Amino acid sequence: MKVKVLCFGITRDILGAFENTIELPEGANVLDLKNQLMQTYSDFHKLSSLQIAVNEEYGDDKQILTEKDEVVLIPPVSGG
Amino acid sequence: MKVKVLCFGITRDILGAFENTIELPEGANVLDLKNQLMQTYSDFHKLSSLQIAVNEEYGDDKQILTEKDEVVLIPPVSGG
Amino acid sequence: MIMSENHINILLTEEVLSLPNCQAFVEEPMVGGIVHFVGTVRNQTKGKTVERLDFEAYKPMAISEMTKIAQQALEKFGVTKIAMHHRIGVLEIGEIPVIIAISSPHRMAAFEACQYCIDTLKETVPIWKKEIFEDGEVWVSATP
Amino acid sequence: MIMSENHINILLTEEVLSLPNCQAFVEEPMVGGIVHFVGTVRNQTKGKTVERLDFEAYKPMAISEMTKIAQQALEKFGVTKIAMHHRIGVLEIGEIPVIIAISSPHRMAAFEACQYCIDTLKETVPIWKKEIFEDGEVWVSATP
Repeated sequence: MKVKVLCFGITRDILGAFENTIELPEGANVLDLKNQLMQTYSDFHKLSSLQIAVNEEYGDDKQILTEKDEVVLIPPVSGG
Repeated sequence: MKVKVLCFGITRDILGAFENTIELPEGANVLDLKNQLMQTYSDFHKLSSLQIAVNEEYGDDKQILTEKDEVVLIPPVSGG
Repeated sequence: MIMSENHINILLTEEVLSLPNCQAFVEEPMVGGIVHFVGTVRNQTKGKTVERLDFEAYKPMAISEMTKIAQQALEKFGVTKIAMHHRIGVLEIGEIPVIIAISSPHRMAAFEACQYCIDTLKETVPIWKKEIFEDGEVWVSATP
Repeated sequence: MIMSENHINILLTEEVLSLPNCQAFVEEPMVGGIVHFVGTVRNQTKGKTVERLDFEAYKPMAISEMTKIAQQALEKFGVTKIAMHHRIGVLEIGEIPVIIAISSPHRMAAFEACQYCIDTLKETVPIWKKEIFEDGEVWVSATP
């Protein structure tokens, strides 16, 4: 399946674009997405942390993704 | 000696005036003034505390008073 | 927490933030103390001169996370009203990226709730800032 | 502590206090966080309706005690600037008797210093308030 992934902060610099389409096996979960990103882009290993938001909520590793989800990469936040 | 004593807050209500002249023995200290006030005005016994400022600083009980000092009664403060 | 909605004012904007607006929102006759935290852009970080900051946010989620923090603070500390305003875009030295205003019958709860809100905002709200130096730029906290 | 004078702004006045003025005094390029405490007149005390408050001060000593507190806070917490404004006279419900503004490179010190200043002000500064009720008036804290 093709999942649309939005990238903020340093993750946009790593992927090179804000909006990206990532090919994942049907039934893949958040952890699968993280692992695939780590394999494809070695710069992800440098980050202090990486969270994935699914439909505007922080998702845990086991959350299953679908093509309809809004998936967002959340590198370490630094508001305030 | 005659010491001029200024009264704020509830102490003004007790003495009945802002500015008062109190007769004290030569060489009297802050504690002597407190004791004399307690004897003369029984309402002082109701106060949570009574401090005496001498020339704009809190005075301790042993501080000697003179006629030239600015002596001020400081009942419990409640600023803010 | 429908009830709490009238007690919470969240703003995420590219416009200049207003301390008087935050103060006005949290004022109430039952309130005895108001605590504001005002963040300002510092001219240096770890001894290096900062020229400006550039803030970006994942807007809908930043607003919902800020709202959650305010709701938690209302419940946890029993305070009365909370305004939480965050600015995004390019900010110069001395400008204000964040204001958190909290009112309460008693001041201790307002101090504690205000610290809780700014600490938690910096941990969980999807907002990012890039420090812009004379010779480059860095996403804050991105790497260890 | 001559050096600290530029870092301290003390005001005792019968005029309305200004939060923006306090904010403006403590702003500095090296500052990352500003904490304000704003006291407001509550409409009740121990369940009884308050109509208004009447504040008086032993002015010269109130100013010198406020200055001492600010100097202590600068040294104790390493904060940058402190504005401490107190109003006297009759204040209606919702009006502001006190503002304490503190700026600091790091926010924790500003929160701690602000709490220290308001706590100490309420203990040592010769200012008194009378609560005015529908049926009488009481000097606050005068008796146990």
